[in-house]
Amino acid sequence: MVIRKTKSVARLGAALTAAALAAPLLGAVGSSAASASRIPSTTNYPRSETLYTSGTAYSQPTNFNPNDPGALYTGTMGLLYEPLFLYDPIHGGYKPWLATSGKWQGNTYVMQIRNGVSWVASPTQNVVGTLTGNDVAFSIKLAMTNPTDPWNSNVASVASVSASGQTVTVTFKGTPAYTEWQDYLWHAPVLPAAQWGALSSTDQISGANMTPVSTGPMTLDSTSSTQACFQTNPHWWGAQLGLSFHFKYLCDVVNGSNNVELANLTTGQLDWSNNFLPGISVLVNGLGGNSAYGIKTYYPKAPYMLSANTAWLEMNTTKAPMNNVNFRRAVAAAINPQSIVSGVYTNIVKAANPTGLLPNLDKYINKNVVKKYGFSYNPGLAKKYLKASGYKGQKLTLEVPNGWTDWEAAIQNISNQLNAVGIHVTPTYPQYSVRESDLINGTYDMAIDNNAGPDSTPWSYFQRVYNLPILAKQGATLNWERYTDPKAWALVQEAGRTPLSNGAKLDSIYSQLETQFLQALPQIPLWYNGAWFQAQSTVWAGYPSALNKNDQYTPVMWGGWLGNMTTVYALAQIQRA
Amino acid sequence: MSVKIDNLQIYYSTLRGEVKAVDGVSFSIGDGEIMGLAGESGCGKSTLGNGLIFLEGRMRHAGGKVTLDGKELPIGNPKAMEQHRLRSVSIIPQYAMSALNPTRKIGRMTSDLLKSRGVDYKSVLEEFRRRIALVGLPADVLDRYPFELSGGMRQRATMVISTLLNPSLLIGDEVTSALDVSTQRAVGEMLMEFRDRGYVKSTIVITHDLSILAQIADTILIMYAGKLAEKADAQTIVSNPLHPYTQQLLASLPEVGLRYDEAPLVGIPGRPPSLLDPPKGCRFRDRCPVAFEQCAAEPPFVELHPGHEVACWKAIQDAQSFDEERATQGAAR
Amino acid sequence: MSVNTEPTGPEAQAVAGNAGAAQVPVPPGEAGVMRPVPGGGSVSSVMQSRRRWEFMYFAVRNKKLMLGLVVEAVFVFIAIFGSAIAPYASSKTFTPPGLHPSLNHLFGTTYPFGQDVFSQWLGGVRDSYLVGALGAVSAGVIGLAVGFAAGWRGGWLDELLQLLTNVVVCLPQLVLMIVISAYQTNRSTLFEGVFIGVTGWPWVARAVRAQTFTLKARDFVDMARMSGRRATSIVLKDIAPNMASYIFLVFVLLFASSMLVAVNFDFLGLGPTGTMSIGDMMNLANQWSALQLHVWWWFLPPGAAMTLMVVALLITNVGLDEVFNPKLRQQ
Amino acid sequence: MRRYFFKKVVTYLVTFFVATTIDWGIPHLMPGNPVEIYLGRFNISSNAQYLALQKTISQAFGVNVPLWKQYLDFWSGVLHWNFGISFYATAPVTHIIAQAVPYTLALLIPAIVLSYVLGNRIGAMAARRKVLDNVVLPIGYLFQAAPFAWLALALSYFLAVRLRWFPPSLGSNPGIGAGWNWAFIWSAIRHWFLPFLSVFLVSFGGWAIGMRNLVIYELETDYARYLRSLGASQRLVRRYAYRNAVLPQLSGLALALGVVVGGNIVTEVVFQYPGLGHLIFLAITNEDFFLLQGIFLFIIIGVLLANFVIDIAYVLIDPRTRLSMTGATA
Repeated sequence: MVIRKTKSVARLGAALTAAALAAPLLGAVGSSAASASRIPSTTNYPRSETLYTSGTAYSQPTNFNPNDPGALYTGTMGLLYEPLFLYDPIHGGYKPWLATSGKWQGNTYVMQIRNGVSWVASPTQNVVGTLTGNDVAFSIKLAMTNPTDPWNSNVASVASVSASGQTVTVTFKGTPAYTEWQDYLWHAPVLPAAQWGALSSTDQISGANMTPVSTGPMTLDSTSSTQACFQTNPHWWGAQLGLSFHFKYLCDVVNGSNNVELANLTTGQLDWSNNFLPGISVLVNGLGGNSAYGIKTYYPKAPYMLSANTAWLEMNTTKAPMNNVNFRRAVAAAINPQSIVSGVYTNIVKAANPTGLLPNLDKYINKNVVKKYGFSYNPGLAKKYLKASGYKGQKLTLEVPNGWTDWEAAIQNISNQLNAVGIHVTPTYPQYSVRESDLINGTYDMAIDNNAGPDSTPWSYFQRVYNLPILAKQGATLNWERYTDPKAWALVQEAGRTPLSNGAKLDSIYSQLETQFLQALPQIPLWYNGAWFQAQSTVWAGYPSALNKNDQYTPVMWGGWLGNMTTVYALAQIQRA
Repeated sequence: MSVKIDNLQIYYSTLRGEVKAVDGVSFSIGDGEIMGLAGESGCGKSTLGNGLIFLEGRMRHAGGKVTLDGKELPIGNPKAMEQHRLRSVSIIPQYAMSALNPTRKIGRMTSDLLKSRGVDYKSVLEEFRRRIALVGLPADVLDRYPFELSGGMRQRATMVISTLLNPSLLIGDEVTSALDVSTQRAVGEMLMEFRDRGYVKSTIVITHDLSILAQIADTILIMYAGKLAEKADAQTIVSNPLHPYTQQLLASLPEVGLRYDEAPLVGIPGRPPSLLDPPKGCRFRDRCPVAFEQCAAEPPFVELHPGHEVACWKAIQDAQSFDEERATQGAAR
Repeated sequence: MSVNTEPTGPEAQAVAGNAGAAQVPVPPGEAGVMRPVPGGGSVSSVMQSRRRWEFMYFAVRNKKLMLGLVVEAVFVFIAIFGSAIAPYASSKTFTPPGLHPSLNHLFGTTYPFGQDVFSQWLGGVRDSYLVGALGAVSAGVIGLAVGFAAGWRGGWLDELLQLLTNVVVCLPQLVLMIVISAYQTNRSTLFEGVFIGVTGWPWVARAVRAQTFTLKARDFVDMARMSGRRATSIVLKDIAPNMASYIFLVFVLLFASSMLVAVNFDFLGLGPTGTMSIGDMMNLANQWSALQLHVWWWFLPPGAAMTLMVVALLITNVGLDEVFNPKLRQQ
Repeated sequence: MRRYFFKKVVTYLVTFFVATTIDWGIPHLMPGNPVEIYLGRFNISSNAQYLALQKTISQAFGVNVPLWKQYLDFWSGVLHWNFGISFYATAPVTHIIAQAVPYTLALLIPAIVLSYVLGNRIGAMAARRKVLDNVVLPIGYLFQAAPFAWLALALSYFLAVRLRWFPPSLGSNPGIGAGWNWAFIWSAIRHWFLPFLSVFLVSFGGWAIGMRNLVIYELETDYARYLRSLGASQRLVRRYAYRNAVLPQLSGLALALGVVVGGNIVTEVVFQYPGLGHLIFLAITNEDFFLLQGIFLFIIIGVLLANFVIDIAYVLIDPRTRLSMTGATA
């Protein structure tokens, strides 16, 4: 995670479809060069009015299309475009955003769209229209009709959409896919029907959209090869919720390496960093007698960070000895995640719950099941399981991508622990693409992976674990451990078609899945990677913090967070120091 | 006597100590005389020759006097020596073929050199051209780079440049060593021509090659281990050498025209003594087939016959017995 | 007498000039070394033994050579016995991490891993020497072979080899390294060293070619040739010995440059996998913000060791140069 | 002369051809194909989608045609200055390179020129002044021997992190947009200085030592001895020595270019200086082989051109080379 690459960013977003990827490649030459000229590239922003952020973008701003999660630049979702609802992972529940309410009425879902929301053009900040139900209906229809739309699969069960004034009615065919629809509500952007309708179907999905027309709290002001800067939108509707931004500009800077980000943060050139910065726990507490760095984190003490995704030990369950459940149990009992948490991450991450479900899904975790079937570090037990597995001393490899130094350190640690109980494991460090191909093609023994990002239900987590069928090439980031359990997969599908309001049924399904998971251990959850956040308090104050109830918002600008969780609330809390 | 050398000592400093390369040498050269200086490698002949014009960093003038045209030559004082170089003493170096700056045209280099000596190039240009023609070089040589000429041509150019200001003493260091027989002769003849035309007064030709000396030199001086061994006119040295070293030197030449090499002489067993700490007495003693007790003392360099000087007890003895014989005969008569 | 047997121009000149080539410290002024040794033409055994003695004589009295060798000897000792004197396993961790240098941890510990820097450093020195030796040997062998062949044969072979040399000069080593490293998931130190050698020989070839040209033109080689000896025998028995001192200097410099190239590779994460080299240490320190966290003991000692090792080699080289080449001996 | 020139041009063209062909091989020689590598970085939620994507992207990369056609397409791209699209930055490779080139040139040109000129001057001075020599020699060796990465780290740590005289990284302040205004220029200069110094010092050490040794050798050559024997002034002898010593330094410059470029990569990585070197690093870590291919092609062309210019300049400066062109006269 030191050089974390684009992967983790892209992963956090929703699924990507074919054209969304292909089009920027085919059309990038023309679109980015031509339209970029309308956004100025040289502007100096007064420090006292500008919030500098970093940690999301790994390459220069060339795209502000909210339908293109793989290529869009930070801020496209959240600062410019907005979804219908937000998800609050800290307190649970959804917050009305562009929709003020939404209700299931049998097979239909009826939404009220917020009044007084303007479509504002960048960079002029001219109001060019008003948000109506039409815009929402247009957006949903686009996802339904264009197979390359990233939310196409989320709306697969929608039959029709109609809008009347600010009311939008969505009708489903048969049993609605409740969970996937819910994901649509807080993930997908609402697009301006007037402007978006005029675009070609390719540009609707992957045009560079360098002069966005949007509803969000800011407008795009300038781009350069190192940053994109936004200006506060005076026409934003946030006042309806008592929200407004106290900075005039926000510049999101393309990521440098950790040491650069750390230097920029400590010297006050950067206010808000979502980078993985090793040693942050030292700086927070002061270093070498210098406690005046003024660096804030979400928690003032370990683990400092909220949890963002689960790091797994992935095993190829089609190969011996990994196909033996006792062997997998032996591995699980032989590893002490705590030694990685403290030895590699200096306690800025947390050891994972045995189910691997993130803390925000705590209410779905059946504590009794965990107590009964959960595993913990116990080398003695590991040896017993190993004996029972009939392990014949096969030599195995454990892969992480070359250059991911924290993971490299982690698997050295893990290998030592596994070898200590008699499992012969050698750490290897292939190039990222080689490891990726190993996982997709099932040509690996063991690997560390973290493709289970945050969600509002455990559904996508279990989908990743149990998805069937297994192909020769598991191209999607699903079931890389190649574990076949049709019963569990049926349960996952059933959960997806259960209304979220039917808590009892969902609890029961997820308890069953958790039981299955802990008994068979298709994956071994190890630790939760953090929602890395560290802020500099010399220019701005009021950052997200667990300490104050008013500041308990998601402190992350990553894709899937900024525009979809409560990060905009957090930004509205920021004031001059 | 245009050149007079008096008990000259030139030492070489090395990490092991001082090498007495030229250890008390006295001789003189007359006007218009070409003197050959021969001896084995390391005998000090090159040090002597070079020392007369340019003492390099490691060489030290340890004693003795050099007089040129009646004035003492300050060979131990580089600064004072500077003005004498080229004007009164000059040298055709051993490396004459590579003595010219490869990246400067010959005319330009000469001009640079003369300018730095305070001589107006233009004023000697005509003479320069004439001499270039004299040594058989084409006129456009001045506009050529050294590498555009053959080795022999470069050497001739160097000879002209070195003698351009008509020095009183010219030192030719191994000028013929790298040449084939016919070119050797040509170079030798050129040296004589230079002398005849008065470009130089006295010439010292340092060489391995006794045969070329026999052709061009008026006198020949043989050195051994930093000391003079024998000096006589060329004919005498070749036909009637007195010093056993000279005799062996001549004997080791398989035929006329072949020179002996840098390697120790095949015909003479043993090696020359170290000049770091030279032995007392005759330095050739260890290798000398006729050495006897007296050789433990240093032999004087004495004139045994008119114009024939030798440093050898045996030769002295022979000469004495010859004289005695003659005296006896005379008495008997 | 032809004067054109010596190659002129950039190829011939490059030999010496390259001294300036930052970081590939090509023979500082082997112009002199290149020059035929006086008397080298007909070496009798007597002379040879005398020269050998003389060499030793000047060698032990050359301060630069001795200083260079002493420093080098210290590091060689570290390289050989490093793992024996290493106080800890280089992967062993200590808490809390980031300890300052002390008697327990001479160079402190890393942050956040808490590994003993001194122990890693010892291993890094060893790996560097290994890479240096492998690189020097492979580059030396290829460069000598190509240079000899081109210089000796001349003609079309020379043209072809020169072209090859030119291509290798212009191809960034990095390009090849990246391509290969994608294939070689597990790269060894052996691989790295040989790779550096295989891509780093061109200047050696150029220099040797020029040198062979000049030697070829000299009498003793002509004589050997006239006596009907085979080319390889002449090259090996007559030319090579005459270049021995030069070849030796080339090896010293190749050694130094190979180590430096390896640091670059390792620093960019292209080095051997599963080892902890000097470059790896600096790479990790940089990536883990050792600068901002003031963990200076993590990145200063490895680079300092490398600098010292290379300086010592360069000084050794100059010292040897002075010993081999009487003109340069200090007065 | 014409023959020589022709030969040189042919040599360089062949070199360019071979180097470019190897460069073409970068994405194609990589294990797996670029499409899979590309797809690997995104989160794809169904396997059907993956297969569909594979098809589309293959088309986008032009890898769905036979290899020989890909090769020809590549050459046509090279000739049209079109190196394809960087999938890491989702922008044309030439576009990305164009942004980075000014930074790299701003580092390399002053560093190379200044280190060469000053190194040669000071090295030549050291060759004849014992006191200066005693200072220049050890310092020169230290700089020459220091790994680029280490010197950069050390300078960054002491001058930027500790003393805070200079910013430790980046090409300019994050908040200042690039443009012709004083705020940017001043910020760019402050960011430029440390990386420049690193590259400069290492190169400087090399040149100074090289020049010192060469001048010492030149002063020991036959022509220098001859001049001294004939009483030429020290000035003349030194002038000749310097002039002749500079010649091999010049051809050394050609050989050094590749090394400096390599060192520059490391330096830019340490300082996160937004030039080509840093871009190479990003391309490596992101496995963006098309970008890598473009940058290397750019570097290959640059190094070849520089070598060619030096070769030609050398011919003009060193008369000896002209001889080998016209053939022997003697």
